[in-house]
Amino acid sequence: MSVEHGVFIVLSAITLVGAWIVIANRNLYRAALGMVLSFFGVAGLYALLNVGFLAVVQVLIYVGAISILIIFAIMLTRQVMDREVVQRNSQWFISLLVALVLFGVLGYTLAFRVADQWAVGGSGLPEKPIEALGEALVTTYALPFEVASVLLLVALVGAIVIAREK
Amino acid sequence: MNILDDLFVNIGQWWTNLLSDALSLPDGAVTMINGLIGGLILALLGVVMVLILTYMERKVFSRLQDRIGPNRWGPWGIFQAVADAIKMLIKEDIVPDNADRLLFNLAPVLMVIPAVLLYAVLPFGRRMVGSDLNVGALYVVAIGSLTAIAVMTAGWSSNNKYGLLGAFRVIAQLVSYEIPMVLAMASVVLIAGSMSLVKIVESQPIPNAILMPVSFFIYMAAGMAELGRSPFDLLEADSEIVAGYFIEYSGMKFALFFLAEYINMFAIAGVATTLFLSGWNWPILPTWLWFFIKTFAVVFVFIWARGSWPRFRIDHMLNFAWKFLVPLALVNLMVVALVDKLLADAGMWARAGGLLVSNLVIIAVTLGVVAWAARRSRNAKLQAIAGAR
Amino acid sequence: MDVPLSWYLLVAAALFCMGLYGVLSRRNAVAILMGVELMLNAVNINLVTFWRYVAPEAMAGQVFAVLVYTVAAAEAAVGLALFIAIYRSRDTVVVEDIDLMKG
Amino acid sequence: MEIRDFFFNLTWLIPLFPLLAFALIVLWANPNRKLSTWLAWMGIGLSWLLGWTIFFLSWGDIHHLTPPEGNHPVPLWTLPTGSSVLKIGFQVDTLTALMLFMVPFVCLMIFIYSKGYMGYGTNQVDSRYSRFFAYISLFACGMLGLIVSDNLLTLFIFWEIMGLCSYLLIGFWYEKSYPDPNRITPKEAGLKAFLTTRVGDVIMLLGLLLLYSQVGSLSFMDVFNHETLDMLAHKMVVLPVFGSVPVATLAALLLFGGAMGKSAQFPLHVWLPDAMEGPTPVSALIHAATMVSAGVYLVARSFPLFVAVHGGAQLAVVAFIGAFTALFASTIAVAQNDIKRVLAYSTISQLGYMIAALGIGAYIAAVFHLINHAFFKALLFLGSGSVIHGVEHGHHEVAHGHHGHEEEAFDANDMMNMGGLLSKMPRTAWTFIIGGGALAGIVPLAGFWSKDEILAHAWHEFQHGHDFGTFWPFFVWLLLTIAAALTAFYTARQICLAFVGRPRTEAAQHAHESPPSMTWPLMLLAFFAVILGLFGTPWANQFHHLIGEAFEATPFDPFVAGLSTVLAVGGMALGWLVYGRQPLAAGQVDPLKRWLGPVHTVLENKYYLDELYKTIFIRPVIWLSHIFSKFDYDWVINRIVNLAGTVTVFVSERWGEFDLVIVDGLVNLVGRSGASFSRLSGVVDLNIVDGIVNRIGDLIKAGGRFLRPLQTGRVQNYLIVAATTVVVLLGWYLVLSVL
Repeated sequence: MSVEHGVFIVLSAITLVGAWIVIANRNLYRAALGMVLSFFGVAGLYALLNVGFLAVVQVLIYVGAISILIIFAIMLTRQVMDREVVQRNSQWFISLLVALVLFGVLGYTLAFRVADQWAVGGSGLPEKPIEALGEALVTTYALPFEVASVLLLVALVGAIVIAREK
Repeated sequence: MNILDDLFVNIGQWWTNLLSDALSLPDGAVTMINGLIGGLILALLGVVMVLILTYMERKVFSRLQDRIGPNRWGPWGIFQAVADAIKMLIKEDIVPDNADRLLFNLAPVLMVIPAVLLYAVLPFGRRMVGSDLNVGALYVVAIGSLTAIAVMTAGWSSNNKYGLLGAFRVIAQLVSYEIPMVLAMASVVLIAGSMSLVKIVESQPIPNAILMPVSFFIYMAAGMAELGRSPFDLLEADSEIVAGYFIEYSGMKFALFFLAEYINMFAIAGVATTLFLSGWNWPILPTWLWFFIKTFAVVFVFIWARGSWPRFRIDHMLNFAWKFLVPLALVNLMVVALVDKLLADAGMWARAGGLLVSNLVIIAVTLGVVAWAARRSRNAKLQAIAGAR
Repeated sequence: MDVPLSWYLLVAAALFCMGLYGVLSRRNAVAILMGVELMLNAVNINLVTFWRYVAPEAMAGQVFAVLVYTVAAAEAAVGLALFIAIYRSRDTVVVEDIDLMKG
Repeated sequence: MEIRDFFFNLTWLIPLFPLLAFALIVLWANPNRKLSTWLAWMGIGLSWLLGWTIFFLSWGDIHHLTPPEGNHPVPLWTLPTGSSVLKIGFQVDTLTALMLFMVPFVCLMIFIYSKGYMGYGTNQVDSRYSRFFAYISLFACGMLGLIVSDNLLTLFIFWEIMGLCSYLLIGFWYEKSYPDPNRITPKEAGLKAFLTTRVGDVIMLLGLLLLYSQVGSLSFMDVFNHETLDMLAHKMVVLPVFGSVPVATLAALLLFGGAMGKSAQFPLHVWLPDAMEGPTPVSALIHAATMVSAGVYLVARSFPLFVAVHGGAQLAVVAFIGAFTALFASTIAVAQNDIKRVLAYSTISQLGYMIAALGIGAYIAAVFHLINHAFFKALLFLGSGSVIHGVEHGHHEVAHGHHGHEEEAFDANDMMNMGGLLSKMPRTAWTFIIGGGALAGIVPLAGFWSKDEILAHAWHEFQHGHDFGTFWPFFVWLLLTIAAALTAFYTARQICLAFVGRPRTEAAQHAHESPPSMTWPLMLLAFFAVILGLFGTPWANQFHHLIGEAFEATPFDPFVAGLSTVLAVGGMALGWLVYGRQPLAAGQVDPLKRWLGPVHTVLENKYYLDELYKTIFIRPVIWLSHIFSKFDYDWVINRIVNLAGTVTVFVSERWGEFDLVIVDGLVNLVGRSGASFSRLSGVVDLNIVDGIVNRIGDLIKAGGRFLRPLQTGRVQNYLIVAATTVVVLLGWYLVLSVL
């Protein structure tokens, strides 16, 4: 039980509590803030895995951009966020069952069967992680990279077209 | 000089030795204690800076407006800030009806946190940095973007029309100006070949502001906007949306917003110093002294701008971001990348010259385009008037 | 590295299931979008963790995490646009009320 | 050799130019007609220059491209797909080079032609002029990409691009509709073409999947080399009905399915004639010269796969389908009046020639015919387009002359509305006649040499056939020879109907020669239609030299050549005798109708295949009920009643008044019995036949009502079903399997 264990537990607790707020809170704005919290937890997990770059990018993109967008959406569609409104639909109980069973299956498999046998690669990190990532993005994964950029462009144009006042 | 230069470093070293040798604590504990103390110091530094900056702002501002400014409390009124603080503290703390209490109380704190977090990566001097992240520049941007959420929360939770309007303006402004800011920083990162602020500082004996005035200008403009200070103070435009998102706040919570603004101001100025004014990396004086001198110079420019410019109209603000700064920043980034590649192995001075020349060209072209556009719109207006006649 | 791999995977699985529950059980489209984001985060945790524990020298994990970021960003943008458009036309974003396809 | 490699490495640019033109026109230039035209021309023109450069370079020293060096690969990038890696790239080999000689040039000609045809600069310019050029540019990109791609995957992708363009262009005038409901509108025609070819494409995709699963790669170099082919030939797969067949056979047949769809072979040919609803340049570009030959190209490209298994079923199937299609289509073409439909059917039949030739291993002859046919068929189509254009303009003039004539339905495609155009539009007429001669196989025009080479090869194989048996070659030879005679006949018929004699309508009377932008391509194509054959004469066979030293050349066979010449000339002479000697007057019926009688009707209705498909696939129930009602009313009841009536009349005439009683009694009896009988059968019809039909309908309705609640229209309900399924499967796979 080292410091790392403690840190991990704290971070994952933050993540899951945030997620819980997202799915359980009636007040959508609070749900969004819970999502931000959860994103921070995930960023912390990345940092713990010494992927500092991804941690920062996580904060930048998810907290800085996506959460803002979602909060914007909440604001612009206000009337559904009065506090009395029931936020659960009729099938919430089945959904709960499904989610729990899924977690049961995954948890069983991961905890008791295969997971730790997979950890074969040593801890040989590349000495220049960001450079390595950049290299990979423009050499081996050039095609997916380009496709992603095109996807972003298309999403941009599409969003503008959809949201524009007719 | 070296003594002075390494003053704080040596103190820190002595302290660490004290902990580990004299008290013989385990390393983990030492790092933890040092981290806590460092954080504390940085936070306190922020607060102290606020005191200094408020005083400085009042003074400079009044000078710009041909007044004397604070002069009652203490010699040259230097305790004015303390007086302000006390006034804030003893004010009544109001929470409006059916406001979202939790978030209403949370918002000011959320506001301060990112501001203080920025100090963690600022290199105050040689070997004087909270933590030298290898993604420092990105970290600055990421943390900077957190402010938006805090502001949104404040505006929303106080359940006030003006509050919400202010929040919307904040989002629009911050999100819009983040982009040119990042692009300007990107050009610096490109030149330095690293995102670590320390490496960036070490890599610029010549300040980038001289090599890349365009980037510097863009960064300063975007920085002012991010700070939400005039001329970009539409967020709290008293005359339009009475104080915007913190309209309902009073007392200590208001003080926190106040605090956050000035901490941010110093942090942004510090980043500007680090990225464009070659940070502490100048000879003779102690490095940390250089840092503070330059930073205060930048702060002075901020105050100066506030004192001299009227507020933008919101559509002008957005157009300025999207139709002027973003394209300019993009062009600038491309040109810088191109020059950097072309003159990669042509020696430092050649690169510097190439960058400078290319930037000047950019400036010239930009001015030409702007002038042309202005003339066109003016002619259009005139013709419209003539048609109306 | 002395936290076992399975812990991360368990956290990711929990996050994923919570997101799934959110997607399935929330009435508001925005909340559903939030659930989707949670699921994407869970996936990312898996990618990065496997990268770290199984193949640290191959960059695949990080690369695909980055790609997931782009997808998430695009999704959020388009989602926002859709919500605004729907809200403009139907004055609600409660998915139960948006059932034009009802047979 | 650097210069050659330099150009060869630029191959990937060839499809790129038209694609750029497409993008620019669609995104930017479409408001400006002139600019769009020039963009499209520049795109295809650059491709043409590069294509011909490559062609002549590779002709220059062929040995660079012939084995062992093989083709000249131009790899672009590799796509990591799971465990295997997909290599995407282009290549130049002899076949590609040859296609590069044909495709870009024909495309260029047609692009130039289109300017005039779409009425540029006139008052009747098409409202979607720029879009048209964008579409054909995209199409050119598809075709060029298809012929330069070095693997079946990109080939398939470009193949589908062409399918899309075909759909878009057939339905280009989607708003058009005709007075009589039976005639197919462009919109329907486009859909029909798309869906019909889709059938073939799915089969082809199956073939690709099979190959990929067996070989793990789709690039030609990996699939079509000897050891892979041996492996495929000896590996067996077990099919439900046919038992175990070699993978090679199965894959070849599946690929051939795609080819059948694309180049309109017998069961899937129905879309091509209706595709003539599109603008004529499209018909020339897509449905005559290039796209339809893609199927043949595919078979030729994967020919090693077809011959991998000796005496396998695949070649027999190919040969049969091809030969049958050739004969079948040429018979239909005899009885068509729409000038473009005649050409459409002749296209089908010529494609049948090529397929059949491949089916008996006449590789060189097939490719040779492919090239020749592309040229003279494009020529013919453009000529017909020019004719239609002229006649339409004539019609417009007439309509303008005395008003109120616009609303009368006038079909500018109908050859019965033409005649005597030889004097009106001489350039078009003469080039058309040249093209017709080439099609009919008149010495020494292009068509003769290639067709004769196919026939000669078939005959050769028949006499001492080693690896293709003797039956199929003879079969092919017989059918193709008959088809050749028919071809000559209907070509002559067409020429005579269109150009000879006196104009049969005022429109034809007022027809004018088309603008030079339309006639120049005609002349250029005519030039090639004349000389191209001389490169493939049995004595100095440049094509053989170019395509494959691997295949042995076909020896010249005087018997076959003589026979086919005689048939060609004879056919044309017959056509001249029927239609040319005394030309048809206005409103006079086609003499063939008189002689062939019902056969002609059958031919005219294309063996009722469309109707057959419609009835089989679309509305069998209605068909059945029709049959029932016919049975009830026309065949039995009315017959009886009429019989009774006649008998009655006869009897009553015979006998005088004085035994009216009996007669009346008889009459009434018979009448009543007939009436009651019919009433009875009416009841039967109402309750049983209609009953069945209605029950079926009710059943379907009830099923719909039963299933309807499932469609709540709420996303989350669907989603939860999906999630539950996934969870169950996961649980099964992860937990139960190991418990």
